[in-house]
Amino acid sequence: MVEKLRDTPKIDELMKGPWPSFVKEIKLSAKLSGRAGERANDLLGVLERSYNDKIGHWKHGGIVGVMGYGGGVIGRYNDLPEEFPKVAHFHTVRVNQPSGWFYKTDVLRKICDLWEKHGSGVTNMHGSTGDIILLGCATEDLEPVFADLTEMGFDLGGSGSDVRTPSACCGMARCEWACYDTMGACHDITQTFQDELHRPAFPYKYKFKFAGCPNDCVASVARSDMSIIGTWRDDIQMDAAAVSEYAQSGKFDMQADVVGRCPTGCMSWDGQKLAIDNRNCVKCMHCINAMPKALAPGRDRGATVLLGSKAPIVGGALLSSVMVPFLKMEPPYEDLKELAEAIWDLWGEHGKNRERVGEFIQRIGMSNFLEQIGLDPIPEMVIQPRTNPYIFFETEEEE
Amino acid sequence: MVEKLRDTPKIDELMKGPWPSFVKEIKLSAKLSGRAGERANDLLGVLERSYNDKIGHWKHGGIVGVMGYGGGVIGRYNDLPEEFPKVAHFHTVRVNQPSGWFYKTDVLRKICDLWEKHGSGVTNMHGSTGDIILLGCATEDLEPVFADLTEMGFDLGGSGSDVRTPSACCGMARCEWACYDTMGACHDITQTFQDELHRPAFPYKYKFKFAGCPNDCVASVARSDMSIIGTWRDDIQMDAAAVSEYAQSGKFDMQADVVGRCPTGCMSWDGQKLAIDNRNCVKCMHCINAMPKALAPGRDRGATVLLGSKAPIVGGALLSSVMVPFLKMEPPYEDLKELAEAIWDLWGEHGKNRERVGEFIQRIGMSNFLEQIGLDPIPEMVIQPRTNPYIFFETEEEE
Amino acid sequence: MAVDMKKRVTDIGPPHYDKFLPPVIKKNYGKWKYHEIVKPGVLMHVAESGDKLYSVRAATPRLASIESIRMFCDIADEFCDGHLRYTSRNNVEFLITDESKIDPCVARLKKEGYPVGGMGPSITNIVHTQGWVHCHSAATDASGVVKSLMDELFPYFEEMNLPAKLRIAFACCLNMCGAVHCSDIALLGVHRRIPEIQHDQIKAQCEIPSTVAACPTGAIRTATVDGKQSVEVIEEQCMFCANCYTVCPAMTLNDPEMDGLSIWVGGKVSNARHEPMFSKLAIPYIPNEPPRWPTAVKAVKNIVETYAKNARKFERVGEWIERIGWPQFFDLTGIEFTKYHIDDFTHAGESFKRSAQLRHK
Amino acid sequence: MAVDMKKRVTDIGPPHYDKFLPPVIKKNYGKWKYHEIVKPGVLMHVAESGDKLYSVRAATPRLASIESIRMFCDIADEFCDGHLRYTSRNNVEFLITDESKIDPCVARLKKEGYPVGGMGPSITNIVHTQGWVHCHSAATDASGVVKSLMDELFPYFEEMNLPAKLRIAFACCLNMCGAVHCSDIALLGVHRRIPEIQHDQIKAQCEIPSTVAACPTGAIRTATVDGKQSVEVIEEQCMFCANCYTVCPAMTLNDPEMDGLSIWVGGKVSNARHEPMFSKLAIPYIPNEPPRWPTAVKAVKNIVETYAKNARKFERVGEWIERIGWPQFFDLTGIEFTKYHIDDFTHAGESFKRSAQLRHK
Ligand code: SRM
Ligand code: SRM
Ligand code: SRM
Ligand code: SRM
Ligand code: SF4
Ligand code: SF4
Ligand code: SF4
Ligand code: SF4
Ligand code: SF4
Ligand code: SF4
Ligand code: SF4
Ligand code: SF4
Repeated sequence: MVEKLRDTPKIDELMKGPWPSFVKEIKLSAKLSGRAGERANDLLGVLERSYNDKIGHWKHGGIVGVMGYGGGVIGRYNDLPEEFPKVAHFHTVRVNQPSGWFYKTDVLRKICDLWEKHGSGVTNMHGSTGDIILLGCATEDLEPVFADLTEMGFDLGGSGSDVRTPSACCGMARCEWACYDTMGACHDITQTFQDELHRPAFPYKYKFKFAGCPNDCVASVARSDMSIIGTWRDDIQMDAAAVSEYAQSGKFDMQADVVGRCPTGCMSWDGQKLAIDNRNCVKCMHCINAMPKALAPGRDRGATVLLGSKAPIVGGALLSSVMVPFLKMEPPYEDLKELAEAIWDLWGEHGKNRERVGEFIQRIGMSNFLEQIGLDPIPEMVIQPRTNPYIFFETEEEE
Repeated sequence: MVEKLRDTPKIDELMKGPWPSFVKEIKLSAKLSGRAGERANDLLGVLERSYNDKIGHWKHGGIVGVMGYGGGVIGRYNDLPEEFPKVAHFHTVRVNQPSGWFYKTDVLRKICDLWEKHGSGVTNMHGSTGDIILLGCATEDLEPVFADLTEMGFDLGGSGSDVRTPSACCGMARCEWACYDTMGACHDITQTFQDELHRPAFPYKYKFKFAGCPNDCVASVARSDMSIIGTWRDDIQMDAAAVSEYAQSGKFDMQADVVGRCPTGCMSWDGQKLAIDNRNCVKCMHCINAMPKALAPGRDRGATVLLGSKAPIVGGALLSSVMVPFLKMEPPYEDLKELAEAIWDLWGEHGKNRERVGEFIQRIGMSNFLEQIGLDPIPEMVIQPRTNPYIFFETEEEE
Repeated sequence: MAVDMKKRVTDIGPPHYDKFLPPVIKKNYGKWKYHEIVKPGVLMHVAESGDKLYSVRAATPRLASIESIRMFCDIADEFCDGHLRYTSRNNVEFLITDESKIDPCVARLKKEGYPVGGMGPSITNIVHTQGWVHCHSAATDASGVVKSLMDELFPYFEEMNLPAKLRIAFACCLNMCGAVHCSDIALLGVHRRIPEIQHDQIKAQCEIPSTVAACPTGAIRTATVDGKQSVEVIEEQCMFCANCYTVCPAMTLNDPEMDGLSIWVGGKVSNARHEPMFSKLAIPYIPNEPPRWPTAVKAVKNIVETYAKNARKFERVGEWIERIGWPQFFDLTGIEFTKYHIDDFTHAGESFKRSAQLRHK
Repeated sequence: MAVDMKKRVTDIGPPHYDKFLPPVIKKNYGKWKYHEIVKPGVLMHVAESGDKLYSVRAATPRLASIESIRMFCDIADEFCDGHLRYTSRNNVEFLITDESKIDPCVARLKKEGYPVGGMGPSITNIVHTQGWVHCHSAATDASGVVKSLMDELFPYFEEMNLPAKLRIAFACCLNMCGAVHCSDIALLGVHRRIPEIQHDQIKAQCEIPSTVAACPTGAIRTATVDGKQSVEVIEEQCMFCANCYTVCPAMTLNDPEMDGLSIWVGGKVSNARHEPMFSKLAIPYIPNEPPRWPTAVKAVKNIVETYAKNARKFERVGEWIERIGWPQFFDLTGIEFTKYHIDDFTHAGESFKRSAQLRHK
């Protein structure tokens, strides 16, 4: 146990207020005995220093990791190692979370013990991609961490130009709207692509996210190269009596707030009866969200597969775009896997270094991309057909 | 008078049917005496030939025109001059139409006489830009045509990299919705910029179109570099009794067809009374169009000035975008003229050859463009602020 | 013909419109109160003063013989005290103050073969271009296709039974002088083979650097052919825009078998309800079939009829399609969706469907 | 610590979630019927079987000591038979079947300092990133700004009185690990001076060609400095994205005075009502003001309050602004519109207002 916690008047300001404090968390860890406490204490020191200097004190990582893996560890060094020796190395370990982030306390406690033994006692529950983030250890700790992790049945997540740790909303485990088994699919895909996950061999990262319905509670359309979003093909299920109850509940104005907000105007309400023109329903979920007891997705369920979302680096941020409007999502998810593999083959060969698949499609052209991966062009893939007349006609066959 | 009209079985097919036939028109001219008839007859021949060959028989024009003018004439030569000698030269003369395309028969007859004397007897009433198009004469006819034209008070229109012939909807002459005097403004601008119109000195063409209200009956937003579209700032004028009449007329469903189609949803109808939240009205004209006897634009009228529309060559088609949300349009239109001149100065100096002003703005950046011409950036100029974080911060002053 | 250069005047501009306005307009200029379409092709404007002006609108083929213009003048003299105007879509309007002259005027126009209509929710005249009549660039004729089309769509001109106005435009090449980029339905001439280079003429007729620079896709590069300085076109990079041809006459794209037409839908210009929008590709290619272009005519008619049957009141073509979605548009019209429909130019990615909001049947 | 390499296993992947699910979930997996928010932070799911599951949601600062995780485990053991989960936004959820345990569980969590809420039309946890705690790229801290903000927005977490869900995200640099590009309100760390080049280290640490290629605007070119191979940055072409720094550690952008935050609004992810949208720039720059970032906090609070007051039911921030228009958004919030708000990157032109549909007061 460190004798005295670092003196940190600046960041102590962040101990105040009703919201739980990350400074308190670091201090809790700094009070741990052994290296964990020492590291957390130096982390406090670095942070205080940053708060005074208004600048971070971390340096590029370099390549560190465990044997045979190309990813899963983010190397990190401090630029003031003399002053903060215990965090001179301060690598993070990305641990692949169980699908849906469900835990039993026994396993969570084991992770805590592991990180007290080898690390800093500081974690992120969870990282933005979904991993359990074990925040800060030295290079020599990595193999031991890995050994203990695998022993308790865990493995590393992704980093670098590989498949990144897939994640899923809680789906069928706890949501009535799940149109397919998000956690099941996520786990299956994760297991199937262990090699692609651990050994970076792509032009850049490739993320999967599984959302059970168009509410997209894992932000898949914005944050994954392959977004699998549950949906249905048949009519919305309706319990007319329950609709009436909502209408009378005073919770909202049926006409203005539900019918009036349907994006296609395909609903109507005569004061008594709600009618839905299901042919024009775009499965946006709004009416169902508003009346969970009265409406539900149809019974013919599956998912829309979209491709290509990413943050702005380099060409600008993208949302994913429709590849397969409707896919029945049943184990062993062969269609999905074949699609992913076809994409990787093409992008793997022709993608530029650090070119995400969404940018790749834009560079080589969607039609070209589709032809190469063997999908037919369909109008569902576009907001609208082209507006410019610059068509690359292929006329050889005709001639 | 030609002895016998060319034999034209193919295009004679286009004499049939209820729609007026352009072939009939050419034949009417071919029956004229003198050169006009001969030329029109050879035009028939060329056209028949094209209908057989499935290809045009005209060649690039080269530079022809009248003395001291750089525009107004489109040179055109035939590629089968032996076969069709009378149209070996077949230049068109663009004559600047009077604003709003109003004529008295005396002046129209004079134009006809002129074109019988010097041309082919074939015209376009009117060209796509708005000019009277006198279709087809030889190089040596140009000065005489010009002399006769100016004598009857007409002048040439634009062509090449100059101000193109401005045009205007009929506006106040015959429309209750005109928010400014389109024909007056069009005439004034045309007169003021005679030099810019006749002597190409820009990187590319520059078109003005004047529409009296947001219905935009001259397609200014799509077809002019500078689009001046009438609008108003205060409340829509409403005659409640007349609204009721429309509601009862059975012509449309007030809720679904009028209120339900307002782009901002700023209208409401309780079965008796129509209410408009004018603060959120975007002056789209829809409700006014639907009920011309009951509603009218407000009284505080002027125009929105937009910039940059064009056809696809080279970078893709553009619609004009907002520069000045509201400009009082009163003679002598100084604000508008100064704005145009500021733009020409900048674009004239820095625009690339064949770069329309809309493309120029995109290349140099809107903010940069605004700064140079002395306009403040305002949110009305964009659909939405930027979504990418790639901001060219200027921080020199701060440092 | 000799011209007296001393008397020569320039830069006088067009005559002031004032000279041509009928008295009722001069009096009520800017003081109109409302209008009504009295019947197809006849518009009544009522002024605050109570004065009334009737406009009778007749179709023209735009390409006009001076003989028919003279005939219009006769009509205007007879019914309108010599006052007439043309519209922004090449119709002619007879400006009448005496109500009793409307019907005789209409009758006379029809008798001469110039139909009356094109107002309200109808199909008015087609804005079009030069085609084989005058332009060197044309990938198809203009007037001939328009005539063939309007013969078939004629009832829609004379009646007012569409959901909304339907504007058709025509341009014979990608320069789009017909401004087809914002029309409910547009026909656009297209080339489909790369420029044929006249290597022996190119040096004389063209500036090579500006020719190379003219290509939006960078498909043109300098080359030496038979020892002469010339250019070559990289086939895969050419999308047949003909911009090189505009700059350099020695690079021609016209081709009897490869040229033809494309069809576009869903554009508009007005701000009414929906903001202005571009036309979108419906049919990438239809061959040139002079003299009556049956395939193109049938295709347009099919779109018009499908629209007429399915759209709601006040809905322009583009608004209708936006409501029902593009998949349904292709379904209802039976038009095939192809790889050419998916944009692959500069802003292509902006047209990809980036949401799960989809119809599924 | 020695590791026995013979026993070493790899590629086992994560444990199967099945092991961690409470019995009520196993039994009713895929057979839930509906849900209800019983009170702030307490969600009830009812299965077709009639079984009920209560989820109590508590905030965490995401950065968690193992000591507090152990404490959560104690709570889960006491009230949930050892079952808990985390959410996609770093809240923790306690999974209760015995209704009588809800209130004690909530009370206990609050006592420990972990507020309960974040459900329904509220502000839930802020998705955020590493900041000065761990990342070399950070233009600002992450956890500190988030803490300062949530202290102030706290009532919105505990109550459900907003028009709709309001999602806030935070990223400390343009890499946007916090995926701020689609959030109702987003805070984004920004650099504002060009990379400082360590000319003596660049050769050793970086591949010069890939460094040059990394720049999206082509601002980097090779240069010889003091006889050594290096690069230079053309100042006017740099927009401070730091992509060069990611590729080459010898080009640093961090700067105590020039770094800071920008604020973005109106993005969303769900397909509910409106399709997903990007966040749009609201405030280009706010300086770093540790430890409590008062200016940034005030700015966000102002936006939240303006939204809360003006939006209609179910309207997310972006939907609200789309209805009232951006000029009114700037008006109501008092935020200044500057030249930085107008896009000037690749698709800039697509964001220009290309219609006359405008509000005029
Ligand atoms: C740890 C984490 C942030 C966090 O605090 O949660 C993170 C941290 C880093 N990200 Fe990230 N990213 C993390 C989720 C994301 C996400 C969100 C997501 O996955 O949903 C994104 C946006 C979505 C996307 O993939 O585009 C994201 C977009 C980036 C980018 C930009 C990629 C792009 O194509 O635009 C970079 C830059 C790079 O790849 O070179 C990046 C790079 C980095 C690096 C490796 C910095 C670098 O340049 O080398 C950061 C290491 C920080 C550190 O010291 O630990 N990180 N990164 C997240 C991973 C935790 C986990 O495994 O669960
Ligand atoms: C005559 C006319 C078509 C017609 O039948 O009505 C016409 C005819 C020509 N246009 Fe046009 N344009 C005509 C209105 C237009 C319009 C419509 C408008 O003004 O409202 C446009 C689209 C709007 C715009 O300006 O972008 C138009 C866009 C073009 C373009 C493409 C410009 C661009 O920036 O994309 C070219 C190509 C060029 O400029 O090199 C072009 C070029 C041409 C040339 C000069 C061909 C050439 O490459 O040299 C054509 C001469 C044909 C001939 O032999 O007579 N013409 N041109 C129209 C002018 C008549 C008049 O003065 O009233
Ligand atoms: C005469 C003319 C102006 C001129 O100076 O020449 C004109 C005249 C009138 N227009 Fe127009 N428009 C004329 C071209 C246009 C154009 C331009 C074009 O088509 O190239 C447009 C934009 C079309 C577009 O959006 O693509 C146009 C969009 C409108 C609209 C909006 C329709 C809509 O719902 O989108 C109205 C309002 C209405 O009809 O309810 C309108 C209404 C009118 C009114 C009722 C205005 C009035 O009070 O006098 C006039 C009679 C309408 C009619 O024909 O049904 N006018 N009008 C043009 C007649 C063209 C023709 O011969 O057919
Ligand atoms: C637990 C969680 C999924 C998980 O596997 O972890 C979840 C759970 C639920 N979401 Fe969600 N959502 C969760 C993240 C999200 C996200 C992702 C995000 O914010 O990054 C989104 C997309 C947000 C966006 O659009 O930017 C999201 C958009 C929705 C929506 C659509 C809201 C809208 O109107 O746009 C609903 C429907 C509703 O609330 O009416 C919804 C509804 C629900 C329901 C009611 C579903 C159900 O029947 O169980 C759950 C409780 C809602 C609540 O908290 O009010 N959930 N939900 C996530 C909780 C995060 C948190 O701790 O606060
Ligand atoms: S995405 Fe849909 S299925 Fe998944 S948790 Fe959210 S609401 Fe439920
Ligand atoms: S799910 Fe959305 S699109 Fe479908 S009916 Fe409900 S509100 Fe309308
Ligand atoms: S643009 Fe407006 S003012 Fe001009 S004619 Fe059309 S409706 Fe009338
Ligand atoms: S003019 Fe348009 S926006 Fe204004 S109230 Fe009428 S329909 Fe609505
Ligand atoms: S569209 Fe093309 S072919 Fe037709 S007139 Fe214009 S430039 Fe000539
Ligand atoms: S036709 Fe267009 S794309 Fe083809 S070479 Fe010429 S300029 Fe380039
Ligand atoms: S957003 Fe930037 S600074 Fe923050 S964790 Fe990600 S890479 Fe690091
Ligand atoms: S910060 Fe970005 S724009 Fe500036 S030099 Fe580096 S890569 Fe280029």
